Amino acid sequence: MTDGVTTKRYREALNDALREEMLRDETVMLMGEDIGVFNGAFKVTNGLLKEFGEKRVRDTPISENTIVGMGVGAAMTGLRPVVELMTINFSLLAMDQIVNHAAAIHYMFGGQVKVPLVVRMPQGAGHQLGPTHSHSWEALYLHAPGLLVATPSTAADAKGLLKSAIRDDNPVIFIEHEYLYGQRGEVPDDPEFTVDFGHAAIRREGTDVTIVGISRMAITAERAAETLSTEHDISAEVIDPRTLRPLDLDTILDSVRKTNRCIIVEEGWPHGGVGANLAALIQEQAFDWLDAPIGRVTGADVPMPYSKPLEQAAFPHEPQVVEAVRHLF
Amino acid sequence: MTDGVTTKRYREALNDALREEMLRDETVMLMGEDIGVFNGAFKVTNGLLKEFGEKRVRDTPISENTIVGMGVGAAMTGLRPVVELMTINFSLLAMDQIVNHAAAIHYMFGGQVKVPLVVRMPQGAGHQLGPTHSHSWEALYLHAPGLLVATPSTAADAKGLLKSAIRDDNPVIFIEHEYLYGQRGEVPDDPEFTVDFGHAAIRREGTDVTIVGISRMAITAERAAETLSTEHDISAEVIDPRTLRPLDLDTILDSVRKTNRCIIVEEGWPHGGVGANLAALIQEQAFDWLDAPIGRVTGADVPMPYSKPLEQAAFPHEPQVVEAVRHLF
Amino acid sequence: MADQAQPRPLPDPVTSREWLQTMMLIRRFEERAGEMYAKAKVGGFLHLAIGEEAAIVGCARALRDDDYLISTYRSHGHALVRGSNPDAVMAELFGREGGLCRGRGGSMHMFDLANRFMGGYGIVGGNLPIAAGFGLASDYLGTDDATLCTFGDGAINQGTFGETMNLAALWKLPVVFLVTNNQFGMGTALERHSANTDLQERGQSFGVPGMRCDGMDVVDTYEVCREALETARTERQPVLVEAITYRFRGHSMADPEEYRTKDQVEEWRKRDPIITFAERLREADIIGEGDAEQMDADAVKVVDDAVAFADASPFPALESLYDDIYVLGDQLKGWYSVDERGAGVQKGEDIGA
Amino acid sequence: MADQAQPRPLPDPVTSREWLQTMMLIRRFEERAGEMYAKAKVGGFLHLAIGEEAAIVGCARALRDDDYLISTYRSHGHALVRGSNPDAVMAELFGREGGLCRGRGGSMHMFDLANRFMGGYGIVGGNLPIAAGFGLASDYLGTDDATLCTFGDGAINQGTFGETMNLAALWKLPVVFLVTNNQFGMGTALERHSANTDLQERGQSFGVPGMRCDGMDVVDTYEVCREALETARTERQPVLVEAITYRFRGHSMADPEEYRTKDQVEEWRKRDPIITFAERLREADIIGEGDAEQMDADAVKVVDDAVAFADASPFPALESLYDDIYVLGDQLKGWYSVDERGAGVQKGEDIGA
Ligand SMILES: Cc1ncc(C[n+]2csc(CCOP(=O)(O)OP(=O)(O)O)c2C)c(N)n1
Ligand SMILES: Cc1ncc(C[n+]2csc(CCOP(=O)(O)OP(=O)(O)O)c2C)c(N)n1
Ligand SMILES: [Mg+2]
Ligand SMILES: [Mg+2]
Repeated sequence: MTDGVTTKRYREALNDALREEMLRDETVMLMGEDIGVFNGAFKVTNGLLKEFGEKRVRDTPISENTIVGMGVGAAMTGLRPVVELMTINFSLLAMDQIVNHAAAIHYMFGGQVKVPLVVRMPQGAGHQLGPTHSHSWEALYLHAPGLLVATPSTAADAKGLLKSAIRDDNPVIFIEHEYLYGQRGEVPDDPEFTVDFGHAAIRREGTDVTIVGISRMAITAERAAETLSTEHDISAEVIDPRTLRPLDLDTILDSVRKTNRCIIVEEGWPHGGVGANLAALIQEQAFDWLDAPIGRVTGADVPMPYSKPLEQAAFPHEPQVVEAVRHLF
Repeated sequence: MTDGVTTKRYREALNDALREEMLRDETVMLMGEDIGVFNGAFKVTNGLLKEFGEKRVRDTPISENTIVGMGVGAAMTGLRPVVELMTINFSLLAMDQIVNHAAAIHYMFGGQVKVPLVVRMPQGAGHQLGPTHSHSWEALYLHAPGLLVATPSTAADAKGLLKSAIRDDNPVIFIEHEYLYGQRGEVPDDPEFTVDFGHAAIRREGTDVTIVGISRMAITAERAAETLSTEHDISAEVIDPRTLRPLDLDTILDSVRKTNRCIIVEEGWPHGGVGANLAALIQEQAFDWLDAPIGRVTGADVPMPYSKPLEQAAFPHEPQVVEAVRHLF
Repeated sequence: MADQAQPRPLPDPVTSREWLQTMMLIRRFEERAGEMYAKAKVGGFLHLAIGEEAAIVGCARALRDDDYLISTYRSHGHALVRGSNPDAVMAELFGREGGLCRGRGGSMHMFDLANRFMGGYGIVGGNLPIAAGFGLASDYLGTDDATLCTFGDGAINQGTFGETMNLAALWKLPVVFLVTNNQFGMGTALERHSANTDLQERGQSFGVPGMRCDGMDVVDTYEVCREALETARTERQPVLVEAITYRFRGHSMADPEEYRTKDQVEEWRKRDPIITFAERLREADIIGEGDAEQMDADAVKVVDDAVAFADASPFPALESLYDDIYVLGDQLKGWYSVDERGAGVQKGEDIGA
Repeated sequence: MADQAQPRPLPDPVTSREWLQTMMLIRRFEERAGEMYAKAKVGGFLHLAIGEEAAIVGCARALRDDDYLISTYRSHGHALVRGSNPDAVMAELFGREGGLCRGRGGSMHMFDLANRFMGGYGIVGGNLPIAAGFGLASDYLGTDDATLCTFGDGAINQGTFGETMNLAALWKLPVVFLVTNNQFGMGTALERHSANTDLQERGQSFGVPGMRCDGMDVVDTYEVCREALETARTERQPVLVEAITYRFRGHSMADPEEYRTKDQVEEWRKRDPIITFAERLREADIIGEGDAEQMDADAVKVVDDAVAFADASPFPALESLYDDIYVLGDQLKGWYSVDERGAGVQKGEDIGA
């Protein structure tokens, strides 16, 4: 047990988590397109094939539905598969195995069998990948009971949550972010460091408004809070839920009951998004504490365009968060 | 032009809509599993193969993703395909073609080509079909820009909206309901009768509370309103949005600004559901008019169990709606 | 497939009788399930495999106890042949707490881990990747367990078929895929859903060799599956087996069967797998006068008991609605389901009379 | 595939030159696109088909003008060979309003309806069902247009492949499926992703006959595709063609190419489809001294102009963000997108500097 920390990139932290869990438990194995010889489309699995060999790190054909389904089957019969889908957009091909199978099996078979499967995949816009490669889908996975959903925004959470996900006995949808892969953060050295699901992180304390940021938008929210503090004398509390199932609503409610105002920031589409869900829950549970409508800053309600200025306009940045907060006062 | 009405079942109204549009436009054609020789799993396409022949009414293999994708391609090159998926649960297999293709194509190709495709499918619980056959997914399709989404709850709307959907140049997700298929309602005889998208129906006027009911729950809401009126002296206004994209939010907002209270009733899951979306929008737009938190009555947050009492407990009935409304006062 | 004129030799008398007995049990069980459906004791969809008993018993008896069997929504027989308690299977149909899946799954979603019956699945084609996953786990863990995955002729057109064939062949998984060709996917006849109706050929493009068996003949089905399982187990090579059979009943309970003629059904009924097998056993003196009748009476008795058990089993308590959605451990906190902590009205449980 | 020793006869000189010219244009265009990517004029993923020009030009030239061509995210060449304006293709890469898709699609999503280039698609395997849909429409409308659908060796493992093969064969659709076997799906070599590496055989189980062509030889590709299209068009029978080729560059721009050896790349580069075809034309006296150089210079000029055009084309106006999500008609009211009427802050458009 050591209490040091090391600065790592988010992708390295994920890589460490995978390596450590593979060392810890022989039944942990990886499957995915180009995770082995190619070392991963986003290099998260870099070096793991070399270290663990073809049995435990498996390049797959391009067959999303089947590789997830194989993960389901293998998880039912003794393995702890971690399946990488190259981006969350392609997970739409695997929706049937994820929702109709992975999420339902424990329940529909009366609790007889578990599905300790992790499906990892990145989401997010900003790299001009256009309408088939840039969307954010956490709201979809949040919707379906039976799944756990993680959306880490820091290197430490990426590592700690992935380790928890792998050890967990439920199917976990683990949503990474393409922009975050290169970001650095301090990660505890302790190989037993994990982050529990269902514990929101308060990234910054504040008194005037609560800003909830999902996935990458937790970072954007923090930056906006800084600007609000220095330029507008508004003290914002920033919360990153870290997992959407289970959801640590209590931490959010406590904050809103203190600040009486709330803005939710997400990259995905507004209609039926995570923000809509949180807004509905917060106003249900903390109606009398609200001094203003709960605001949302979301991705634009469009298929993501390729062209850079359009794309930049189509997902939230600090100025919109600042603007949305100021609008509440 | 005639102004008579005839009482028909919802499924017959749909059948009429298909027949009339096929007569009206030669490019309208149907594809789906067992829609022809078998006359449809729920008999919506009854008799159409006989009437129109194999060219226009096509039984397909069980290949959801590809039959939707063929619909996309055919729609891009001159046809108006109406694809039936046997239930909405199986549409998860076709999510990629629906979202990454049908919804995106007009936008991502700069408006060069249209996708006048209708994907019809029923949803809903109540027939003990268990966790792979009973879910409601309107919240998912509502989420994705590029799709139109209809959720008719009466025979007349079923017919009028389906005719509009077939004539529309956008991909339409047309969500029917298994329970409603057998329900009767008055349907205008006029073959030019259509129902526009984006026009909510006020099913019952009231002054004390607004109840928004989605799909089958519009009917449940109406029944609850009756009970509220006779037994609890509460005057409820009942709104059926009829289409979720485009959404006639104005009618809902007008009502809430009058009643100052709102309950949304849906059959689907609560997290990230339609109700969450409407609650978020309503409190954003009508915060100062609200005297109580917007309430939601939703399906239970579980994979749908088979056993009858459990299943009945897992989706909303009138008593819960009545209870939820009374809770607001 | 054995030459029609030269039937495969029968197994030993004990085995032969057990096969017949099991086919009879499945038949009687399903007939009764149909009756219970008519009485509204059973709800939802009820897909009977009446006519397909030889395909079910033949393939399952080719398995070792540790092998995995995975099937579709038409799987009462698969559960029974694996050794699931008929009481629990019937109670599952009744939606009772004593059911195989505590009433959560119903007819389409049977499951019995203890007997390595790895489930019935309601999504056509959905079980193929899962079966490959079992094969992967067996391989990874170094056991020599094999997996047998049954699915229908209609399911062969799902994308998962091609994906799974390729992966199973590429990774040399010990899985036998058994396509139960009962001539129809719902109301769509084989030649109306498949361009190539020679289904055992359908894996060849992917590197999966095919075999065919007479699914109306329990011995032939057994022998072909045994050989296929042997190949899968020892040569680490998936095999696709086509069992030619027929379902005597409608697809599910409400089926006007307009897609086929009465004559066709009658033709196939002449090859009833139970009657023909009983005849063979009689000819071979493995059963004597009155034996078949006794065996049938035994089957009926088991089914009677199952119905009695099911009827006596309570419905799941409403408080159990949220059981088993998640495996709850120590470390996980927070709201798993909105309903756990929402305003009472969100829960939906406390419905009125 | 023609015998290696006996190359197919060349087409007439005008045609031969046009093929060479077009291959050169595609090559120069893509090289320049790569340079523009390095200069950050082009963003996103940029998949070059350098090395695959013969497969592109050969198949496209076998099409009639009214036939449909549909491709993948690796489709600059497919747009160009169909007659798309290089200016507009380059402007699309630059994300400009003057782009083929007004900058909405980018490199992976080209589309040119006027030239019946029916698009590049970013989802591996996603274009196969759509191609079948074109075939269905052609058939339904009684035209004799055919469709040619290109996809990669990696895409052949998607579920849509099997589903589409079966449907195309069953419904006798006039579609040629061309699998561009460039030996890799990203970094995964053919034999590591496919159990059966004989890709032209992959449709046989579904009733789709296969043919193979030398995708490094524009004439062979043309002849085989012509024959396949003839079959599709007149016999109403889909055909699967495998074009054996190689991409000389990485999968996308950032690719360390650790999955293959430099030697292998060098071996294949010796068969460069442009150099070898130019040589044949020289040997056949179809081009003379300096002709190839002139053609190349012409190609470079077109590309220069395209870059100039693209650079001069404005970025799409921010106000156009919501254009073309929906086809707006009279009858449709209400909120199509939340953002149209939400509080200003929801829109996300007005970002700061
Ligand atoms: C993905 C999916 N699509 C459609 C259905 C509806 N459905 C249930 S059974 C069936 C026919 C399947 O036929 P086959 O595979 O031959 O099996 P059989 O019923 O003959 O045993 C269909 C279309 C489904 N359950 N799942
Ligand atoms: C459904 C889906 N899965 C994964 C990807 C990521 N991806 C893009 S290209 C590619 C390799 C495709 O290989 P191949 O089909 O051989 O085409 P090539 O790139 O060689 O032209 C992959 C895995 C994707 N775009 N879509
Ligand atoms: Mg069948
Ligand atoms: Mg390739």
